[in-house]
Amino acid sequence: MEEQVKNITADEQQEYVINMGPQHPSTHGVLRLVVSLKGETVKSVQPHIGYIHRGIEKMCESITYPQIIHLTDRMDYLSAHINNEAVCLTVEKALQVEIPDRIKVIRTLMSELTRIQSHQLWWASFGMDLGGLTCFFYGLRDREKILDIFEETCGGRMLVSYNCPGGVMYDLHPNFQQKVKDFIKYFRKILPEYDQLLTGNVIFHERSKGIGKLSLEDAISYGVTGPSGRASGFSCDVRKHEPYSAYDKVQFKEILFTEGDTYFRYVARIQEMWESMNIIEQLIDNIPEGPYAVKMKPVIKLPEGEYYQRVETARGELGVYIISDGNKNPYRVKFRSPNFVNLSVLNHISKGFKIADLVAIGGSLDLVIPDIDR
Amino acid sequence: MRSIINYLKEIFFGVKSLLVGMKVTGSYFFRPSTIVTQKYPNNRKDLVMFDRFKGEVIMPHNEKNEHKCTGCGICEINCPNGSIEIISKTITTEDGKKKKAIDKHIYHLGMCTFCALCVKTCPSNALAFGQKFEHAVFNRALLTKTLNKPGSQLMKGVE
Amino acid sequence: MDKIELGEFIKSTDQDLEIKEGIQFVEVTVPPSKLHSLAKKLRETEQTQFDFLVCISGVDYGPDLGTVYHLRSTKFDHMVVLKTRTSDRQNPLLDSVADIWNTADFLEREVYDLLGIKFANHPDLRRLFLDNSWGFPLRKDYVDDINIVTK
Amino acid sequence: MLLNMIAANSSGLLSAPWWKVLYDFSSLTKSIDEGLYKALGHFWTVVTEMMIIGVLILLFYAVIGLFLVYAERKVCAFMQNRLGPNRLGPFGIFQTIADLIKLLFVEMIPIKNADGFLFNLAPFIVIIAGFMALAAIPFANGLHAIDMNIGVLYVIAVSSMGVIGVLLAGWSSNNKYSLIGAIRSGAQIISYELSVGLALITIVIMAGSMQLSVIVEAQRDGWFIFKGHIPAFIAFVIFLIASTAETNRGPFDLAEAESELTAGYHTEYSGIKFAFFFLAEYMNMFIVASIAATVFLGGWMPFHVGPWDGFNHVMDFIPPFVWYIGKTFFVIFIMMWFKWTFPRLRIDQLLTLEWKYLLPINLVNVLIMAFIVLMGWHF
Repeated sequence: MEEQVKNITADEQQEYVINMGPQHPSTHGVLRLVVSLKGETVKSVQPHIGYIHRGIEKMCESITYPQIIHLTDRMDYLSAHINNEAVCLTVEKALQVEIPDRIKVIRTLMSELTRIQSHQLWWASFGMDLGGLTCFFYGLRDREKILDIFEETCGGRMLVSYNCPGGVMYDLHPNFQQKVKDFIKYFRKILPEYDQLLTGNVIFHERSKGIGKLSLEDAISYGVTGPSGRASGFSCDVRKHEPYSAYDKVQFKEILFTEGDTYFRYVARIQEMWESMNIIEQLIDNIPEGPYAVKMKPVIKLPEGEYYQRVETARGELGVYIISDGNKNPYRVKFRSPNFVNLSVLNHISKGFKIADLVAIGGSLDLVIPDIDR
Repeated sequence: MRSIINYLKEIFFGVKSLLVGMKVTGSYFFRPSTIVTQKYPNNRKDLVMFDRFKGEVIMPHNEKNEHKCTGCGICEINCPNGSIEIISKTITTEDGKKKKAIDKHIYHLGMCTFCALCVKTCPSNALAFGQKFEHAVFNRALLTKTLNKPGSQLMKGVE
Repeated sequence: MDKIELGEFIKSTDQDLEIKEGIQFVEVTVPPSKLHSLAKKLRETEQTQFDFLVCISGVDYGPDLGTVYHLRSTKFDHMVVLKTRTSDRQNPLLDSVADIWNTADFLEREVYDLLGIKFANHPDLRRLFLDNSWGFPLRKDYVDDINIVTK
Repeated sequence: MLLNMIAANSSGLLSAPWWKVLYDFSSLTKSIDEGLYKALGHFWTVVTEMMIIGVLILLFYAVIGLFLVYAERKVCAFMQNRLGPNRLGPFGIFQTIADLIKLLFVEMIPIKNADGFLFNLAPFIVIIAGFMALAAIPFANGLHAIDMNIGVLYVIAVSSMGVIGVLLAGWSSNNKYSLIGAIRSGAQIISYELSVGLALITIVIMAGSMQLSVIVEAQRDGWFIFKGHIPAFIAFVIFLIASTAETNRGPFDLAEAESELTAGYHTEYSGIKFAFFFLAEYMNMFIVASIAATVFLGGWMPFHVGPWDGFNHVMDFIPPFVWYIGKTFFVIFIMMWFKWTFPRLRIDQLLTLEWKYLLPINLVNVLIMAFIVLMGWHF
């Protein structure tokens, strides 16, 4: 014990260690960051996670494939639909089921709506992290409109559980097209307001420009995907590189920046909302006719083998890796969750910045804690 | 000289961007018609949920107190959380045959994750989703519900 | 490079490797002793440039414990799967690739936490989600009568 | 005695029209003062008057504090597309009273290893600083607890005393977040004190006096913000920014910084002690707003335009207290508008703003103002 005390260097003695979390307003959940400070400057950040580790991967080993879907809702609850889709795509790939166009288009539309609502909530909470409380309410107000669309078609607001292997649970609601069109019209008018309130603001520029720079090499090496990675110039959009569902039929551009600081991670997400609206507008008028689900066997058994499917959630690349031994339960399911990987870069990019910047950087990485813990 | 001009420019554009932001909040302040708040418990009467809303699992009964549940147990197998338990009994039908029928269809609302697998897979469409969403109770035992009403019977023609 | 070329290329670097063309990717099975050198080679060779470690999955194969590495090249957009396994269940030890890809730091800690596979030369190998006293839940022989309810 | 002093200051109004006499509190205070003097003698008169004023200020403090909390919640709600408090009473006006009652009954959690004496003392220092500043503010013609000839200086000195309470609170809480918050607050208030002072000096140069009643009287034919050309307006804007920072509000609420430091220096406080900090924040806002109203917008003085006698007469019909409250609330509304629009600054940017922008502009501004006054170019 005494020797340990002696080993502490003079530099370490001056460190001021604070615990951010598990209950802290800016960690958006039960993330605990042990932050070593010198004055107000961050020396190191050690994430301590596992406060809501539910063992989803273990649970998946004892349930059937359709039952896995409702668990994936609860990983990244903001892109619940995209997580569902990832599992369904893996199962369909394994069974080599041909999916009709209508299902593909429905899934794409829903994914893009999910992406917009996720980015809206991110914008809301990011504004709040920086102290602009009004952003929070504007973001939630607009998100509510998408959740209403979800509720009408899927029955759930956030945890939709809308996908099932071979299609979707229900057909689109008759009001769906009109409501989505109304929303796009509304949101095209509202989104510039977001820019006026936060993006153009001089205080926001000061707070975000040059903060938490992540170079392209580091982004690839740390595996930072999603808008956070693309802000550093890492072209990692799975929708472009390995199109699934109806993404090969729509035109959209991958938002890429090279600066990789908090400001450009922010701008990348705002731009993605515009792109998502473009994708929706291309598809909403041409939803093909057809069945909304392919008839599957009552008990789905995957042939023996290993299957890997990547999808682009609102936060990055979600990988679903299923090892099947031919039973109705998977042998092993692994989710490559984007948040978990993005969190690992936090220590690297927040060194040397102030504690207020740590909050901004954490906000700009857009972490969802249940997805980290799984 | 240039640095002074830049300095003044910086101040000018900074203040301008702040005023643009204030315009947004100010315009909402003077337009109370844009308020989106719902006065929730007061608007219970005209609060209508969407018909697909997943409030709770119910078993629709007709006016003769009949339901469609045959007690096959597919919902119980499909439920990922074990929130459905079926207790069946053996009854004698009118023509003297012994038949399995449902005694109690127990539903644990507290464990339900609303994945819709039970409703979706039910072969006789006996289950549906109810619109009720105010589930708060003081005792956890109250969340365990029996879905078939007392004295109810299987609807004619449903196998 | 497409799947066949990639398989042949990797085969040409080391004849001992067991290469299988899977349904989606080339699957390379490496012995634990060669894992680190192969990973470094794949990362640095001009023709492959696997600079993005997508994910590390620890798998309990019954008698063996193993890890699966999904690698991707951001330049050529091709993927390869590395598999390695060790039969030592008491004290499984593999080489860490954290010095090649930084993201392996967290991913290997996760594997260590849930499967108990130790990684040599890992900078900071601690439990991530669970307590030190907890078992390794993703192993197939893990028993927990309190938290796991089976019908 | 005290009241008498005030009465003496405004005795020149005796020949004024009836409404001016009606709206003038000096005759009322004078008659109370004389009555007490006859009945009680010198010593007891002073004691009684001090007690009356103390109770009045206490009541005023509570009422204004509660109302401002309500107003803030309503204003921010409307800016955020919400309704705000709407359940208790019409438009929810009793909400803050209910909150206060709740705070009174909340358990006060003792903090382990906290410095108990300082921990309990801190909220009182914050509150007392607010009380003392309130004494010097002229609410209406003759409604003035004490009219010092160095009123402006006194207000600046006293209102910066609150930072001692904040520092004590942060230090004695034995909480790392609180300490960071307190240190931030110290650095912030000490820097912004400078800008507040210089912005007020700009006007003191124009008025030629530091006595608040004289400053108000000098704005009889037009408020200083209009009389003083551009420098007075710049001084007003700087005063607004600096005083927002000094009250730990709006984009400068680094000492509390909810998303960084949970609640900053008052993280560990609960119950009525927390309510003290909470009320003190709103009271400080009221005080700086009323100084801004008094010095820049003419205090209780109605809106007068030099030669337009008819217009001035109409304006005189509105009681001075209404003018004063209206102006104060206008300034408070602007401060709330700041808070609910902007993101928070970082501590180094906060100091940059002060030392690189506000201070140089302010010094140049004072110089220009002095030049204008010397040349007699002001209205």
